[in-house]
Amino acid sequence: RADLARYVTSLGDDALIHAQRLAEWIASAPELEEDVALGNIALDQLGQARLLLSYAGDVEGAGRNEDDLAFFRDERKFLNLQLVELTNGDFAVTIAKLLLVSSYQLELYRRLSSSTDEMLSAIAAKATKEVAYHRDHATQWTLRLGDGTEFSHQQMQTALERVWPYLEEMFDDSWIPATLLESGVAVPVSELRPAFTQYVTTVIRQATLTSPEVPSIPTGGRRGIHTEAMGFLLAEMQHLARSHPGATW
Amino acid sequence: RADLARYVTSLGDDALIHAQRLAEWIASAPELEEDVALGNIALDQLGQARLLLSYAGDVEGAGRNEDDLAFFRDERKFLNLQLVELTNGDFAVTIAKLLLVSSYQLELYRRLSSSTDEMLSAIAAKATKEVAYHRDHATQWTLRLGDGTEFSHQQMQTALERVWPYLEEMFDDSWIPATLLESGVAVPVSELRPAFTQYVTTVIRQATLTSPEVPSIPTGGRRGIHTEAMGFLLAEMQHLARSHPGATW
Amino acid sequence: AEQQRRFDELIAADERIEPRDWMPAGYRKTLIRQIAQHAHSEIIGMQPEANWITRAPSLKRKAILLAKVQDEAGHGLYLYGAAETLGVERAELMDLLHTGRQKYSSIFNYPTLTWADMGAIGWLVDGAAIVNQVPLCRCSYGPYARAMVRICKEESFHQRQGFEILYTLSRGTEAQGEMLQDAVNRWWWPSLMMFGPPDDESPNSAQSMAWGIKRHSNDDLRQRFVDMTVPQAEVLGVTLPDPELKYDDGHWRYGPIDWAEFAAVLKGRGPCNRQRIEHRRKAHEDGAWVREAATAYADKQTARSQRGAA
Amino acid sequence: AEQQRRFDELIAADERIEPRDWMPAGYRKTLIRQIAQHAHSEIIGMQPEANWITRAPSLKRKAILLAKVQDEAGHGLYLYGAAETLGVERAELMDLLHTGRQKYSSIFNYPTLTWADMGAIGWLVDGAAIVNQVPLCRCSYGPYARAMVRICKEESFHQRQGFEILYTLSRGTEAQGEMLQDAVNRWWWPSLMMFGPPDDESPNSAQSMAWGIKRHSNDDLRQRFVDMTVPQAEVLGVTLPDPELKYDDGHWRYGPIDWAEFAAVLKGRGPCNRQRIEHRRKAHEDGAWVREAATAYADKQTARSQRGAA
Repeated sequence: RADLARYVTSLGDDALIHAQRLAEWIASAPELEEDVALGNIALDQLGQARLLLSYAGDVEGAGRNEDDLAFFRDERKFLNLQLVELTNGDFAVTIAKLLLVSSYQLELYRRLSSSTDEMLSAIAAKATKEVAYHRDHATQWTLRLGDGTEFSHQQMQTALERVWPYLEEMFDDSWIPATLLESGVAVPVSELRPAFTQYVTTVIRQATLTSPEVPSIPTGGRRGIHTEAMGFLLAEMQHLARSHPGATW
Repeated sequence: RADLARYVTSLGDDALIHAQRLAEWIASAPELEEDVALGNIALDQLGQARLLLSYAGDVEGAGRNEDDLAFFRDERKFLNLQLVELTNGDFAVTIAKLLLVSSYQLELYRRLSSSTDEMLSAIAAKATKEVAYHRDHATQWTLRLGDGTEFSHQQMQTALERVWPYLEEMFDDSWIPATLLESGVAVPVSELRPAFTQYVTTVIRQATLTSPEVPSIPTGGRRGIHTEAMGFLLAEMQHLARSHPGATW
Repeated sequence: AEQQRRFDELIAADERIEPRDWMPAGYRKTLIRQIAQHAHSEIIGMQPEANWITRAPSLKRKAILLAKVQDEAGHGLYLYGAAETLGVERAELMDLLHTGRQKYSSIFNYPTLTWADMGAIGWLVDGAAIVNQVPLCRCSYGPYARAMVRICKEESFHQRQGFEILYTLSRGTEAQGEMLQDAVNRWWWPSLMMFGPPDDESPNSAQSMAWGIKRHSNDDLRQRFVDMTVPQAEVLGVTLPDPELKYDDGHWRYGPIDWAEFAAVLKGRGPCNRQRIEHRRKAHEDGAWVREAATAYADKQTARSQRGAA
Repeated sequence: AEQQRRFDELIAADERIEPRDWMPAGYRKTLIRQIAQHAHSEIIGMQPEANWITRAPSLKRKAILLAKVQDEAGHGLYLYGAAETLGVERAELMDLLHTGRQKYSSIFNYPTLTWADMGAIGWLVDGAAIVNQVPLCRCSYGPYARAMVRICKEESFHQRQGFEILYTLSRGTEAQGEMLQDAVNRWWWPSLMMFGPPDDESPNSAQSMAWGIKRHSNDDLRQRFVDMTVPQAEVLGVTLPDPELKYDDGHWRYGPIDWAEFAAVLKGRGPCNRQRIEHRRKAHEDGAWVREAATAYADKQTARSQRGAA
């Protein structure tokens, strides 16, 4: 049970922190349509986070709900990929993040749709449709920026280089409890890599960009090791809730 | 007593929030000497804040210490001038803020050195020497930027225009309890204005700049009305302390 | 003259003017200004609420607030769309906003200082907006009227959510109760100002009424809002910051409004005027290269498909 | 040859070489590189700690931390000053740092994740630095030796403050205790790596020893640090993350160090290498116009005073 709770929390944290970053764009996007689109994507991610964290709390059985997990855990207990917590940077960096995260989530949720855990499979089935749209949105923008102006091409290429070091972590199986893999509850993320790589490299090539050849760096989000950006994100996100412990909103 | 506590808290909050903003510069200043100098000024302001808030807590008599006041008050209870909470902007904006704040504090502390409240007068006497250095530092940089390059001149002029709308609030007496003025504990800030204006306009002129003619805007820091930047500053400042209520550090 | 008669007949019959119909230049100009101002208000109005999305105290509230601000972007899009039917480009209108030549609702020049402000904006600001806007659903210009139908539906949803935020606070801790009262104290008067100057100082109203753009006077709408809101304040257990407020002859009579404050904020001297426009302008400027890239890409695609077709 | 003999005599007599003295090119080059790297480490080392100043959990701790980071800027200044006595400009050295051609201590490529890291850095990182640096107070090059005397004094003050942070945590709540243990787990091994590669893989050490720049081997210093630190860990009640740690023949013997990790971080693949350099470079670039203004102003002042004197 603790294993399952931890696994589900990891996926929930990916969605939550990604939503938090995307939400920073609202009222600051390059055009109104994009305020709406990024808002939609943030809402989908937040919705996934709520389902996953609620379920994680149920599985854990210690009476914690989604808000307890989101607002009253400390940084070292958050298990999201470092990629999602990186600061937004410019629009190209945000799109590069979205391309990687949504491509990853799509493969992952697709496979998890046939998880032997019914709740997880139901959440994943719903989420698959959502992230397919996210990936499509990121793809369209990668093409526009990559194959747009000379300047946008350069920005998008730089953006890919910025996020690339955080890629490796996505496909690391070592944090997934063996029991969950054996029972068919969890998915070995290493197996998602070929499909992910094929999709992403095709998009990058079509966008006249090149897949960066930068080395990955030691990450460790799944073990609660984060970047220095994470603490500030959490301070902002949690301050109000923590200022009124036990209050209802 | 409540009046005095409130008065001292206001001055303490000016110093605390100003210190917090200045501290953001450390490791990001234009040159190493300036990391050291801004660090010194931030330390002085923080020192003043600690003395003032500790004293405010004593006067209040509710058992609150400096940390209770700094970390466990909500935004609407902070009584600092809005000027000190404004985001740092570029170096010129920081210098413009420092010029105004230190010129104000110097006149204020000088007068408060002969406050009939002994503790306040002692704190003010110590602080007077410190802020004289701050004002000198701000003056030197105003001259260098104003009478430096064409670009720096423009930046400094723009910076003055950015902070100017927050000037009026400094000299508003209306928040100071009449009893404190009558008993010679507090200083009518309106009386500081001539000396302040003379100093600041002289520096500005000498720096080949012009005193902005922009209208002031409704502020209200002394009534706990802040800018939207304040909430983020407090979230960052208070998050850790609030996450461990009652802990000792 | 024939066209003018046809136009007058449609107005008299309370029918809708459509984009293809002839209309007087003044009617067109008034509508463009009003719709644009309304669109700008939606866009600028995103900022005070977006300010709290990352800090919302529960995930449910975060989702609701995010959806709300996103709806406002959508409203902006409908409204700019409605304005475009009158022959003016969105980019042109945004430029008028960014350069301060067109206004937006002054209410958004006040800062949002606490979470309770999210409730107060929903309850009071959206509440006032709805009272203002419901009659616009019957506005004589078709595209505007239809946009307003959709907007009003969403606004009343937002208003209920705002009330619910406050209601929850009113049943909460002492600190939450204080937060609630404080927010109401700060937002009450600015909300009343949203209906515009008193009737005897509202010069353009008569023509707008004759054209079927405006249906009720500022003071009438203001009174309607107050009458609607006072009983709700009682449910929340908050005091409205008006010592002169009293029930009289079927209406809640309110004290004098500080029109000097209204005028100052309108002239740019509100607490956040500069911040709001700078934020808007920065988003627009930072996004310029992205919009250019999208255009360049679209042009390339068109060229490619033409080559493909040839 | 006469000069070389004089130099060798000074070294042999354990006297100080001063800037005006002749010195071999290799000595000068080695010193410049070492002092610069040391200066860079002070400057880059400000970042992981500055990261927590705005979030320090008490005003006293905030003041202490701010003062500490400021001291590091000061150390950077002394050290660049010492390097300048060897005929190299600070700007030049900083450029070498910004372009990655000179290194800084790898320890600063790890992130500071919790408040306890402020304690762990003080206790372990400053502790290791002191063990490394105390012998440098007797370094053969005078200006470096004198800078180190001053720096070591402040460092040992910082180290005590770091220990005190951890000691307070160790007497605190359960959450504080966890934070403490976690920080020690993360910083222990990187601290041991601060002494550099093992003696049999440290090619430059022999020459540095001969020149009186280095006084003890990497492994000796590392052992000294471990022996000093283990008893302190007991006082804190923390477990050091090394199952092989055991007392033997007057020393605490430690398990194998992951030199592959050390090599990777050194080559730029640590968690924060890129971030640290980009931060530094951005501060430098953002400040360029300020430094230019200061120079322009100083030039004008000089010109004015010359006109005045003429």
